[in-house]
Amino acid sequence: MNEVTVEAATETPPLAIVCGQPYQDLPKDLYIPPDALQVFLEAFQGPLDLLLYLIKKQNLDILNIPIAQITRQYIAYIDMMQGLRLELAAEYLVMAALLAEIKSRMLLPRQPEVGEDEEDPRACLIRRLQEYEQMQRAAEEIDRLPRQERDVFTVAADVAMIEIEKRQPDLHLAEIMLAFQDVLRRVEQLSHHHITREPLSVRERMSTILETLKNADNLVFSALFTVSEGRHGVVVSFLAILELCREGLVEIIQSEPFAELRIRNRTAAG
Amino acid sequence: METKRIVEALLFAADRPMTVKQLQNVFPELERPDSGEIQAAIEAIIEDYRQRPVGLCLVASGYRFQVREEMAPWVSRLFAEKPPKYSRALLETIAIIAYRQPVTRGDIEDIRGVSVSSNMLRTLLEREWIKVVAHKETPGRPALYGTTRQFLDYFNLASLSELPTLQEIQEIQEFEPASINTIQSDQEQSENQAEEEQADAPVAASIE
Amino acid sequence: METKRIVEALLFAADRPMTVKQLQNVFPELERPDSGEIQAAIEAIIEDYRQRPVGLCLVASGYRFQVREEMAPWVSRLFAEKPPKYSRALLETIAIIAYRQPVTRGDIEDIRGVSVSSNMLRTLLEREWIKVVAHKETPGRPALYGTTRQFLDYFNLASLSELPTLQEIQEIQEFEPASINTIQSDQEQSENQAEEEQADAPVAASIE
Repeated sequence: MNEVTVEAATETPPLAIVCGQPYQDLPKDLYIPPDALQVFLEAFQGPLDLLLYLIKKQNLDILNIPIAQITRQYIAYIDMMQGLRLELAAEYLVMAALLAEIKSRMLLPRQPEVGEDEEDPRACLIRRLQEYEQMQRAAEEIDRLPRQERDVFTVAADVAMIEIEKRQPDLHLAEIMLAFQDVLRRVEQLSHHHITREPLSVRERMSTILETLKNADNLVFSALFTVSEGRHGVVVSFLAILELCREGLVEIIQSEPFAELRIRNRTAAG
Repeated sequence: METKRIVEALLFAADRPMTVKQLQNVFPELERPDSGEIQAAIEAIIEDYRQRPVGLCLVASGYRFQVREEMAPWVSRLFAEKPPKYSRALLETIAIIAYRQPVTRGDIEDIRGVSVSSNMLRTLLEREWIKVVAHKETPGRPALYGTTRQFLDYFNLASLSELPTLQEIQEIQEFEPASINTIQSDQEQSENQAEEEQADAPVAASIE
Repeated sequence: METKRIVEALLFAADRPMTVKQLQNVFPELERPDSGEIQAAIEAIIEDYRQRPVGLCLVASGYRFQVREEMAPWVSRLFAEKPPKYSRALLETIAIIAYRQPVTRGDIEDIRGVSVSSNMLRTLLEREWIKVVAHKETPGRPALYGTTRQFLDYFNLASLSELPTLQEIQEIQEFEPASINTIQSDQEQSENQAEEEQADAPVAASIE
């Protein structure tokens, strides 16, 4: 949701040291809040955004943008962004190219016959800037509107005393499966998630074991196996315990050599 | 006076019955009214609502506003309508819990790639299809969710192992494109429902 | 009189906003009050609660009882979970959809200048703040998004017209042909500033 902040947070944990280079004094004009690059990046979510910031910083009249100056600063920022390996950098480059184009067109003498109906490229850029600024303001206003969960709380009177059968939505198993299939397909597209194909019964057993442990501080290893389930059941339980152990949810303890193994809920252990 | 207004707002907004003590604890320590003051506020509120179709009642775990019993026939009619449909997001969430349990909300979010609303989990907990099986020993001690007996019963399964395996799901995907159409038509159906709702819109407009 | 009592009970019992029409439909056909009668009952209830810390309000999908805004600080103390904060990216996206609807993802990207992640649109779709209203008849048939009544409900609005008014866009003056000179002098100016900027440059470099 918040691409920029997340990126920044993972890429540059400490503010004072960047790529091994510690530096204390933030340039006065670069950003105001002392508390981070993230904030700074927040303010630079998009190239137009960045441009606006620059315009404001230099107290520039939006209707008279000195393109050359901005382009130069802009490129400095792009370099920095690339240094941080932000995916955004690519977007910024497009904007820099646009600026450069506008600049070059402004430097060329105007051809009188085209000049009439061709729009001034600065006018076009300015319109986009204004439009975006308008939407940024609107976003701030929306953020200030009273909203549910923060300022507006709905009210309800209880109806539990009244006998009502509240009808619940019907669901077919196939719908769940198809939903899961969609998830799998998406995950595959993203590819960096791994859904391992484990036998289901192991995961089910994991839940069962956790629940059993909820009611006891620890349990003897053998208590988690049911002989009547046969070899298959034992294997499933064993795999479930190993998996729980691997995920750090339970621990296997042995008080002394050859003593019987006990399983303890990591939760209970605190 | 102000205490009474606050207590009234709290009792209406709380999603559970509140004891005098719990009501007290909502106030910051320095301005906390004593239990007598809260009790007096409660009595006054009970009195205020005596003639109304809702009222403040004392139940085992505290005070709560309730619709009066004589309104039961009307309230039942309200809930008798067609149940809403579950969203795609909710289906995916229950699927992930079923196949990947025990999972935390964070795990589900990782797999789905979007945040999971608390409402969705609440809906599933209320339906008793999922339950908290334990808490994970990581910062914040997030709840680990698993499916319930009721979930299996609803789908007529003896155990989770009767759920189709991931392999089988993949195969459906490959060999039965028809089943995907089914879902799509479902989706269209819900879009149609959305349109029906649209039909109500002018009514809402005429309310203004 | 009885109509008013029933309407009040229904509004308190319902877990969603109710329109006049929906309230009417709860009554059996033969004793169904007309919309005027329901509307009158609603007005009377609004009046009855005027002095209370909860009140009946109109939002996009109907009427609902809610806690008065000035009581919000107290009520929020009831809930352990902090209210969600929304990222700037998400707020800007929803603002663009709200004010410019129907818009395609491309339209949003044009205004914001950066690509809009699919996750963000999914999040908004799942929250039911936006929906696909149609598809644009251009190559690829991109989805056109619009806001929903749930979006308005969440922000306590009865209709889109209640959204804050947009700040006016300044008229763009025609650029004089002389502007080429301005640009050139800009360049000189920037040449001079280049030295000042040099001072900044190492900072940007050291960030790398």
